[in-house]
Amino acid sequence: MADQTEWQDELPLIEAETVEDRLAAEALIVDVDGYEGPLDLLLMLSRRLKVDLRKISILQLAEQYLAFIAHARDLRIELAADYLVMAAWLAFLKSRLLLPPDPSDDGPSGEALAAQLAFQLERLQAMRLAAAQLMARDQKGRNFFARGLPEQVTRHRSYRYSANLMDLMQAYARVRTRDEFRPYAFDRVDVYTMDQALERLRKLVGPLGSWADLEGFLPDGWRAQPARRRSATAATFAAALELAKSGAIEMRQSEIFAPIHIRGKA
Amino acid sequence: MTSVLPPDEPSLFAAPSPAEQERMVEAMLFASAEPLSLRDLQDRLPHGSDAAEAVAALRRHYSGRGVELLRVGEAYAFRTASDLGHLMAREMVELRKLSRAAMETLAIIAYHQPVTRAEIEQIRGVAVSRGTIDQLIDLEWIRFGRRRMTPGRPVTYVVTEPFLDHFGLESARDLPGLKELRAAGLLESHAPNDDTAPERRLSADPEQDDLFDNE
Amino acid sequence: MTSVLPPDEPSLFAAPSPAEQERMVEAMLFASAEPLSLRDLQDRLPHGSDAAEAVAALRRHYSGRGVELLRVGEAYAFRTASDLGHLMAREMVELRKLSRAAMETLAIIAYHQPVTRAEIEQIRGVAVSRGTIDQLIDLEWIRFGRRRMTPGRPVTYVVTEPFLDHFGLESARDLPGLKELRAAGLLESHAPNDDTAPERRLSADPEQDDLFDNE
Repeated sequence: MADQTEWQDELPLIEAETVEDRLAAEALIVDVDGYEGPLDLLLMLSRRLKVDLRKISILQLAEQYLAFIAHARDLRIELAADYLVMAAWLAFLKSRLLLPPDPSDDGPSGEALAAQLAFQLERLQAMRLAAAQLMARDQKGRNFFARGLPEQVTRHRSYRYSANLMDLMQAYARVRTRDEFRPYAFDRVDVYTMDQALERLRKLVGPLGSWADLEGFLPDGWRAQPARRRSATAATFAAALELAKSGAIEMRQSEIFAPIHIRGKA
Repeated sequence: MTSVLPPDEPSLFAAPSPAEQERMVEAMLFASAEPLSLRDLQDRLPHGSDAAEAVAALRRHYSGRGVELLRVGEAYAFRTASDLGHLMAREMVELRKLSRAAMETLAIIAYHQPVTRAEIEQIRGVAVSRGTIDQLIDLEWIRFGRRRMTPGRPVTYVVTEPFLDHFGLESARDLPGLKELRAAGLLESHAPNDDTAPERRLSADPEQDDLFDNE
Repeated sequence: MTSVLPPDEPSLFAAPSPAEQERMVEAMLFASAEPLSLRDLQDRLPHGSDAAEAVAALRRHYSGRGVELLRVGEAYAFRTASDLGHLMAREMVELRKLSRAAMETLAIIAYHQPVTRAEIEQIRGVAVSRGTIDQLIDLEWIRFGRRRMTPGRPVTYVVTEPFLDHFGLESARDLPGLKELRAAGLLESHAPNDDTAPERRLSADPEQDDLFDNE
């Protein structure tokens, strides 16, 4: 009971008598938004207890917090969820602290939880103090100054370009082949097609009458190299057969492996 | 890919005299508004010079003068003596006023570094707004440290050389009250002798456990 | 704010000691973004001080050091000692890759010189920016050749001696033609007909066709 009156004394505004006091009380309570969360509020409340944070009664603090929250709700002030979570947790902590420990419960003791909360408050307090000390230090641009007229270190930056001949040639090749681009196809370099041979033979055979060696009809540039020669020979032979079939030419061969002769039919 | 050719081609000649090296370091530090590291200095000194020795001599020479040679992390910078600040009213810059949240966040990072955002929130008891961290990064007072080797690999924050420079600190070890806070166990995550503590430190990563070990 | 009170703090009665005045002037000149006149200094010094005397003492103190107190018109400023100016310059050589546009433009000039900008654009199929040409001129890899004797008398570009040096060529004629490039596997695709002249000159002006004859 003594405790009760004591903490109510700590919050005299809640017990306000006059209208002005009442308004002031509401102003304070409404200022719950001014606190940076429940821990901040708890720290403020703990300061009102005017005791060393290390010796603080968490039970007493929990009661203050709960009273604060209850009062805020009476005034129908919207409280953020975390304030209510803290209230619920503190109510739980309070019951742990008040009831004898349950030997079957292996969770942390109420004392340990209270100690951790006290530690958190003390740590937050310490960080606030540290922030204040930091800001109270001499600061550059306020208490001490850097050279106002720094001399620029001139950087003579020379670029060496790493282009080499290969880059140059590749660039050129890229430019020159840009419009030659086509989808990939198997390139048959040394192949003389039957269509090519047909076209050539038609032109060359014509209406002339004398027999001529088929080899003589191989195109220029397709005689020397064996692969090319093979392809051109096969194509020209096939073309000759085709022309013979259509009756445009005649063909003859004296014996196996002997040269093949053709002549145009009139 | 940048190769810095020292202005004085490293020569076969002897290094300049200590007095001459001191002059050179003095010129370089005086010319720069930013702290220069020993390495920066060494790179620009003639071959065979000893930047550290020149700096030490210079610090002695300037001690007690209107301009002093301060150590800032691994670097050095000339700064006006702080007792003369009142004469520099014209040079004063408007310091951006930090919100309480930003000040506390900065202090928590400085004293607990490397520290994750979750740890900052745990200490402050409220969420850290994006803007707060952004503002401190923007001021170049904090930067990202190594990722914590815990699930999610959260990023950590550490303070920077410009932070040390701004607050006239030689290193993060010189933060006011650091020793006392540590002795009181207030840089830990749990109360001393607390049986609820699964681990003693905020950090679950033993490599990162040491304060201020990175840079 | 730490206020280290020097033994002789300016009081209402006495001016600071000469040494203290020197410190003050030293700090002010150091921090100021512009040279300060004696008058500026005098205005900012405590009552009863003598700026001229402090400046004179300071100039003596800095004489022969890495930084000197120079008189600039009617004002004073710290400057790097003139013999140490070389420390304020850093030679950096940075290796860079030429942009694709620049490389292609250069290649076209090398293969087709003398060539006009319009011709380069015709070959590349895209516009050639002024900057690309400027960069190549800047690198001294190309230069202006003779004007083409066609309407508008457009300038032509040719490659230079430094270009040949850099690419290790005796002359631009040594550049391999398309056929050779193809044979060397440098071309990604084959031309439909092998007979297109690789080194076909674009030049419409036979006089100018000769490489390197101009100048």
